[in-house]
Amino acid sequence: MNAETDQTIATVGELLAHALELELESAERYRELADAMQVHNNPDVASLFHRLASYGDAHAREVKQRAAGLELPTIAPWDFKWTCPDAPESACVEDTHYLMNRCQALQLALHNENRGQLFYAGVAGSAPDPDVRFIAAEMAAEEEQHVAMLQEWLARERCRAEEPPEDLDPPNVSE
Amino acid sequence: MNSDSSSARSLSVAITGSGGSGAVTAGLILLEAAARAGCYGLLTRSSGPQIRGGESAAMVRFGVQPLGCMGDRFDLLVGLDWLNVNRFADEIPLDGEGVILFDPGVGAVPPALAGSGARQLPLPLREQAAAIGGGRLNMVALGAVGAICGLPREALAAGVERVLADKGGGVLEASLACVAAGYALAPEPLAALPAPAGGTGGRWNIGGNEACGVGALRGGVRFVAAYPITPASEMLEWLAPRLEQVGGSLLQAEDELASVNMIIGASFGGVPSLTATSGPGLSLMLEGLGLAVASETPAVVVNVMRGGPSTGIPTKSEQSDLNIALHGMHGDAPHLVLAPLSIRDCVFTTQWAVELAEHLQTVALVLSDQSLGQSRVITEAPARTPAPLARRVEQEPEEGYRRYALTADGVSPMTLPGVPGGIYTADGLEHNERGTPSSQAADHQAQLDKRLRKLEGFDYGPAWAELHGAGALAIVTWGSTAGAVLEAAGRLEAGGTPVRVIALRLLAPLRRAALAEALAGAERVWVVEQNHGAQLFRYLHAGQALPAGARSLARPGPLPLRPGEIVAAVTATA
Amino acid sequence: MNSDSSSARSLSVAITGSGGSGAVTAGLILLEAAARAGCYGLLTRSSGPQIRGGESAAMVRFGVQPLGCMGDRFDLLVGLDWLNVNRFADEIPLDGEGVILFDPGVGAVPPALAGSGARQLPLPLREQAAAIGGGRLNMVALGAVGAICGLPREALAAGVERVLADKGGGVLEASLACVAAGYALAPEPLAALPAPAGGTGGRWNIGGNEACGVGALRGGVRFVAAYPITPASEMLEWLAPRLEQVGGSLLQAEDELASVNMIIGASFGGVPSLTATSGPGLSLMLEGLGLAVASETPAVVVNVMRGGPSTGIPTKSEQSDLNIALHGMHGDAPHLVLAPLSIRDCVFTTQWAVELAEHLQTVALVLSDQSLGQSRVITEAPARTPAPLARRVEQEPEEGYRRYALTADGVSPMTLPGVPGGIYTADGLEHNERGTPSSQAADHQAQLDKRLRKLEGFDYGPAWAELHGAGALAIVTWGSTAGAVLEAAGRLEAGGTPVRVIALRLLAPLRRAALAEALAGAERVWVVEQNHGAQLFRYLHAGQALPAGARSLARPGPLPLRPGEIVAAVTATA
Amino acid sequence: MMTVAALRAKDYKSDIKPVWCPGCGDFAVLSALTKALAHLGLPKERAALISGIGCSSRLPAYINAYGFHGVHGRALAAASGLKAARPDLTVLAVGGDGDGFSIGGNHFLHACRRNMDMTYIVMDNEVYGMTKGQASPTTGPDWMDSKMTPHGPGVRRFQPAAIALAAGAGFIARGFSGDPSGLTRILASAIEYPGFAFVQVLSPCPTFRPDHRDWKEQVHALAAEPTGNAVEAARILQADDGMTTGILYAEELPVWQPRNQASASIVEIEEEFRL
Amino acid sequence: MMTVAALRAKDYKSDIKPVWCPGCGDFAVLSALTKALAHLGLPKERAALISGIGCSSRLPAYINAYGFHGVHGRALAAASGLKAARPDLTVLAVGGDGDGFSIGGNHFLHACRRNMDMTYIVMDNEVYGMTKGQASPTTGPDWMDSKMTPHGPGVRRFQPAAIALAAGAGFIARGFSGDPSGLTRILASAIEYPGFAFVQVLSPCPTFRPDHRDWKEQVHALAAEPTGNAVEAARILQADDGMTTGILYAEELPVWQPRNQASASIVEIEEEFRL
Ligand SMILES: Cc1ncc(C[n+]2csc(CCOP(=O)(O)OP(=O)(O)O)c2C)c(N)n1
Ligand SMILES: Cc1ncc(C[n+]2csc(CCOP(=O)(O)OP(=O)(O)O)c2C)c(N)n1
Ligand code: SF4
Ligand code: SF4
Ligand SMILES: [Mg+2]
Ligand SMILES: [Mg+2]
Repeated sequence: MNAETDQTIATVGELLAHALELELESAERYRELADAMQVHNNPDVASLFHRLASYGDAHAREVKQRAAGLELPTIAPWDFKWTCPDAPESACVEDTHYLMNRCQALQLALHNENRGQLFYAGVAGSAPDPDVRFIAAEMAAEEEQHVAMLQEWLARERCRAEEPPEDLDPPNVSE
Repeated sequence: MNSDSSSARSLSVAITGSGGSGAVTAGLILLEAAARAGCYGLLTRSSGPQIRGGESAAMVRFGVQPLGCMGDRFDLLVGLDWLNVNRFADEIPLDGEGVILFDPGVGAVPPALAGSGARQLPLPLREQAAAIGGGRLNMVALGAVGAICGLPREALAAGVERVLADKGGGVLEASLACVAAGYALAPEPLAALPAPAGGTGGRWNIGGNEACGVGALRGGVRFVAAYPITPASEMLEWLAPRLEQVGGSLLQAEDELASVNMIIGASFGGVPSLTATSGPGLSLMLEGLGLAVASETPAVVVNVMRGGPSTGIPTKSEQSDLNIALHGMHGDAPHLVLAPLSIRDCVFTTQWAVELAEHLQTVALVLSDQSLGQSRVITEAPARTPAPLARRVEQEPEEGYRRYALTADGVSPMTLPGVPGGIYTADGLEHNERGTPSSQAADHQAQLDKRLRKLEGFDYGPAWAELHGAGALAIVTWGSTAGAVLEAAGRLEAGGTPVRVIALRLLAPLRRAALAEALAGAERVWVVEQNHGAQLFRYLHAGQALPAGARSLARPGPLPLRPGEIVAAVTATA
Repeated sequence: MNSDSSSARSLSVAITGSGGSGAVTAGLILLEAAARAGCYGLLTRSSGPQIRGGESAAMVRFGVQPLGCMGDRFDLLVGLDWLNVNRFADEIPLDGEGVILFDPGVGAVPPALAGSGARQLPLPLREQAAAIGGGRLNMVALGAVGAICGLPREALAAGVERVLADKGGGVLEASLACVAAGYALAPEPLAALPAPAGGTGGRWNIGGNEACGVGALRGGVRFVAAYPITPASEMLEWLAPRLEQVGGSLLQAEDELASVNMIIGASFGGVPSLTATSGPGLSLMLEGLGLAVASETPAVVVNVMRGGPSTGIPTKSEQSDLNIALHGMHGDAPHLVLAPLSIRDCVFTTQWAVELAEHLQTVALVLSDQSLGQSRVITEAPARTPAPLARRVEQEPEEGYRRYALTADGVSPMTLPGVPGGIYTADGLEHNERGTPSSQAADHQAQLDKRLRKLEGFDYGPAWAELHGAGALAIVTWGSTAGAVLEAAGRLEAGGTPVRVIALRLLAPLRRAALAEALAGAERVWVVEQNHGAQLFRYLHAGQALPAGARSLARPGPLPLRPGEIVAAVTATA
Repeated sequence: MMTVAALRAKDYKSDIKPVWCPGCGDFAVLSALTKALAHLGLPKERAALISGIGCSSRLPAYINAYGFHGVHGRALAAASGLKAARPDLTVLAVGGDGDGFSIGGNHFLHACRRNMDMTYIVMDNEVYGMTKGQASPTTGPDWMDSKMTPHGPGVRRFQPAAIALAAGAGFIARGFSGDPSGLTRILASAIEYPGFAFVQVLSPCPTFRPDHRDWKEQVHALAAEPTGNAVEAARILQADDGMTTGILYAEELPVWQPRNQASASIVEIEEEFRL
Repeated sequence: MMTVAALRAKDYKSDIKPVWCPGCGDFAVLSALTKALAHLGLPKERAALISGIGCSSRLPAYINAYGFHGVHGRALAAASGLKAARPDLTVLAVGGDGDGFSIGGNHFLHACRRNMDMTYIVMDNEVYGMTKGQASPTTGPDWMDSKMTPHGPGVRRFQPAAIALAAGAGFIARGFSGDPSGLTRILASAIEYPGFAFVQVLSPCPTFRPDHRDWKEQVHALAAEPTGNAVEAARILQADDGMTTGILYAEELPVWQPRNQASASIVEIEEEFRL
């Protein structure tokens, strides 16, 4: 997947709209994953995703503060300018499994944050407007911190490959 | 912890855990191990609403006598984890005599369970599992359970080998090691069953849905058309490859309207045919079944009942489809309704249903349910019944052959496509003896009489019910509930109250005279069933087959009727 | 020829003829003419298996009192021709008192009719018809019948004008001329009814299917989805344009699975909805109806019964769908079953069914039948009933609104799409009070209890049955058969035997206490119905609502139960 | 070569007299079908005709072959079951446009996909004859002669041929009861076709659709040879006016028939349960 | 122009947690649908979601709008009744491939013909998820992972788009749960389309069809602009590989909605019976 912008982001408003969407979307998606893990009795991973969701919330608040006074453009969900299928920071659902462990969850988050970082870095490198480039660079740096933080967490996690991947029990049937 | 107080000495173990914990697998192994140790046994399971990875519970009961139901209480609860375990609190009654086995690392026993007063037995299961490459907590727990219940080590190993035979990747080896570690971990056996008499000789380990499949094959079914539905799908999945092996086939239809009409078409062609479904599917089949009744085309439906009405509670058992089975077709459409009385009896009852449907050229509905279909039992191999009743086929029809001839016994000889001189058109319109549509009163009356006569006049022999005992207290029941009723009767008798049990296998046509005879002299009559509307009780009254003072114990699912509940009900008013 | 011996003084005339002879048209005019002459009346019809152009018979009975059934015998048979007339021999009982009117040119009276000993009255009908441009034999015969029955000339003319109003091309004029010619042709009136008291004031000439349509509109139905089927189609054909006139609509669906789910969808949207069908269609609707019960979505089905099982005898009446109506859904699915007791009562019963279904948020099945639906009656205009029971709709739901709240009367307040704050998802899965799927025993029990409670606990008032008389002999009946039973009762009473009649309009939930009260003191109880399986008799026993010695008179269609047959049955064993 | 056929059409007619209205198109279908059967020389007891409910569905009783007059809309299901269980028989499903395309639409779709070796003949009169003239799926949107749809059904016609193709049928033809020879030829080809052969027969109902007298002028034979290219057929059928007669598409496709080869005894199968 | 959207997707999410397996494609459909609804700014109480039975059919309860979780295969029927009676509502029918194309196939055909103003979303995972992984109509003939069809279904796949076109649908689109933005756009267009809008969503079931991880590589967007020419569309869809995403066909067609204009009172109507 490629996190480059496929079109240029022209204005600060546009950039902030993207940033806001990105953070809200990411929070929402992590929360959804947390719920799914809760429902599937994986409380460890659920709480991790909850935590990630709350970071998204916090970042969204920051972006809103930054945007105070600015009018952000309304952008249709499909008009956001990233070429990866969805907002860069939102997790890829199909990579999740109810038996996933914290390591796998962190790897998934890391992947997303990386994509987020690449997105901002891309804008910082290519936007025609210097203000846009400046803010994007700032955000890219911020994302880099997140990446670093996740890497640190991951290191702390004693990731073991031998965690049983298979559910020997048959699936449930209903309805 | 002590063994069950009932006449059937047994132990009841529940293993619970959330997705991936392997509770069900452990339960399956425990059942097999107990069987290999010479016990009879029963396994039921329960799970959350999630498709995959939800919480589940395997409930295993084993003992020295055949078991027809779960007990009133559990001797041992094994918590592989405590996530969402509350869901099962109702299903796993614990008391002060019980034991809760768990790894303290998964957290304290939740209050709902701890409140039972059961003794807590924390063991370092996780640690042991971690010490083994690919080790799993459930297998360590299983080993401990085996030791606690006094099962031989080898039986456990054999159980693991059988259940995990197909798993590759060292799963088998790791599991065996875990079981051994768990076995070593446990304290002295807390309970042990007396050494069972006799070997495990011809016994089977079989689920109810499979047992219906076996009955179908034995009865001669060679064509099945069906649409998947819980909890009947396993029957179809079992049958599909096996039908092929015996020269038949299974067709997955687009819906139940198709499946029922497909089996009618196949049966018209002379091939004994069956479909399996559950309530919503049965609803859709009624028009087709009415056609089978009117056109006198044999057809068998195994309806594996689940909680109703509508989509209801698809994963849980209930006996609430009796009404629709008896009365769900429009017009006067007499037909057969049967219900297996145990998992083992699924074989006989399904086979008998097929043979009766074939012989009487009618519809037979078999009312199994989720508690039979999705449970497993260790049982004596079902006896093979001799001399099947066959379809009365006219191979060389005489000139002027009449498909719907009025015969004394009501069965009109049938020809099959391919037979020269036997050409006729089967019809769901009322018809005369030749099959030509008719709206004349005389034809209608004659064919209605005939279709009733062939069912009412047939000699069904003693299989219409299982009869037990001879007390002044009589309990009438049907289908899967028979197991709990029989166990309740055993307890009552052990307590000095003789009881007679009449467990109905043939529900329609109602064998009124035989029932009257079986009830003769009974002073108190109870009718026990698992539904809200007292459907059997009302049906028996409809047939004026119950004394005025008869009482009803009817309770809906999803919880199974338990022997103790039945004992309490029938003695409360003694 | 003499008029009926029953208390309701009446004349019965049958007009038969093959395709194109105009027997039914003549019958319709005769009915209208009799009505204009101040009589009450009833018309039924019968026909051969051909789609068009087959033999048919119009049977008209008229008299000075309201008529609820055909009589035991016919006073007059008019044979427009004799082709295939034997088909109707069973349906048109003749005796030595009867008269057969015919044109000798169509041939001699066939032995099956002549054998009755009825007086033969040949008249030159054909000759007269031929003399008039566009003249038809049936109209000449009609004129003669009018004269023979003592109907005023003007009444006949008015009848012709009304029934043939839409016909162009001189048909009306030619018909009037023929009727006049026939009138002149006839001998002195052979019979005449006493001048009826009172005018024709508010009376209606209406068919049962239309009457159900009127009831539906009065009850508030504004959406109908349906699939054509005999004998219910006329109701739909009547409703389609009229629904539109009152701001509603009718949707012709692709099948009955669609139609029932469509009305459920519409009803979920808050619009009272109905479908009409007959046995085969009802079979297909059961799954949907179970959904309506479980999701507590009001839905009304008028099932116009015909001969069963399967396709059966589509054009003839039978009361054999009681079983399926009561018990056809899987699971425990309590709902309402009602049956109109006459054509006129189709209006009230259908309206009541709609109101009850709406109010109790459940399914109401209305069991009409072919003998009501496809017959016409002259009757007092059905009274308009005040203050309809409405649906309990929550317009301003409180925070935390619970769609399936457990209420004392069992009716949970409902919101409709569009209402802010009332959002919920209706579900056929068992659910908790909010509507969230649940497989917990407590939720299942609570919702099952609630769905039963709302039906059982409701005060249905006196309309549950029509009660008549107070004898020691009690006859319980239901639906269309009530007419014959009431006439039988009249005769018995005239003969000195007091009879009480209990004609059940509300079949489910069974008003057991009210029935017990109505039966109190009865020494002999008969249950009369038109089916093979004694379905009502068994149902009443199921509810322990009949004394032990109760007797059953149950006979299948296609022939209607006649008063004399009922009198004979209940007195034979007196 | 020149021999007199052993079996004549009338050998395939039963002694039951049709209840159809004189003039009904279904008479021609009956006649064409018996001719096709005679032409193919099929032993009559080896053919089975399965139908639903409707005027047209009465046909099996009029043919001297095994018949099943089932319930409305389920002819194809019953026929599929019969064919699965008795592959040795020649199975024909027959019925009307209401039976096949309204209530039976789902089985039509799935029978096309499943491609079992049978023939399906729909006598399409664009109306429900049996129930006295309501609109069927093939009725035009503006037909206002039914009181159930007083403004006309208002809905696009059901296109049997195009749907059959999209659903996967391999033999799609349209005949006209007013062209009995053409129809006989189509029916014979359909019965011979190895797979699911669908034949829509324009078979007018003079009683409820007297307007269909026009059909005689409207039908026109397919100009080209039938195509075996599904993409090309899709184009043709989507553009078709519904009155083109002939074999519209024919292509051999894999036939589905269950593999029922005995390989084990029940006792052997039961071994799996033994401890 | 420049304001923060009033309603966000999450306002359309209910507080009930899905029972779906983590990784299920249906999560993406839920999310895309809530985004589309938010984008269109539909008041949530004016939308109604109707479904049948299946994993995918659980969706209505997860959306903060009125919902009806009905019986298997009948979502379109219930939705049609609702729309006929309540034209003021935005009606969406949702469900799975089994629900819509197997048991519900007939309603699919007739809903396409009827062209009422509603949206039908089928989450196609080529399997019966809810009942543990049997073949559905869209399952490939050689898929052998279900014990009910041990040799694979052996039957040509059901082609939802081609059938919808032949049946008369005016808006036909295919989305992919792995392309949430594209899907959101399609769903918004579908809801806005005046008439019956059919959206097939490739929505993988990782539990029973882990092989569908490949879909990411296989889907490809429609190269051209969507056509409004049905004949052209027939050609395209018949040749299509089933993995083309986008709006495949869109054309405005007459919408069917009953004419319910009050013009008489019941008392007036009853006059016809008076002598
Ligand atoms: C379940 C069911 N619904 C409705 C009917 C009533 N019905 C009988 S035939 C028919 C339609 C017949 O139309 P078609 O199939 O076109 O046959 P045709 O009479 O036109 O030949 C209908 C609706 C029925 N018999 N069964
Ligand atoms: C009448 C009826 N038949 C069968 C079923 C069982 N059933 C429930 S869901 C389902 C299939 C679901 O498949 P699909 O619609 O593709 O949904 P998915 O679970 O894959 O999302 C079946 C067969 C039922 N509930 N009702
Ligand atoms: S009504 Fe029409 S279809 Fe039926 S038999 Fe008569 S002409 Fe034929
Ligand atoms: S079984 Fe498949 S379709 Fe169902 S929730 Fe799980 S992943 Fe989704
Ligand atoms: Mg037709
Ligand atoms: Mg699916």
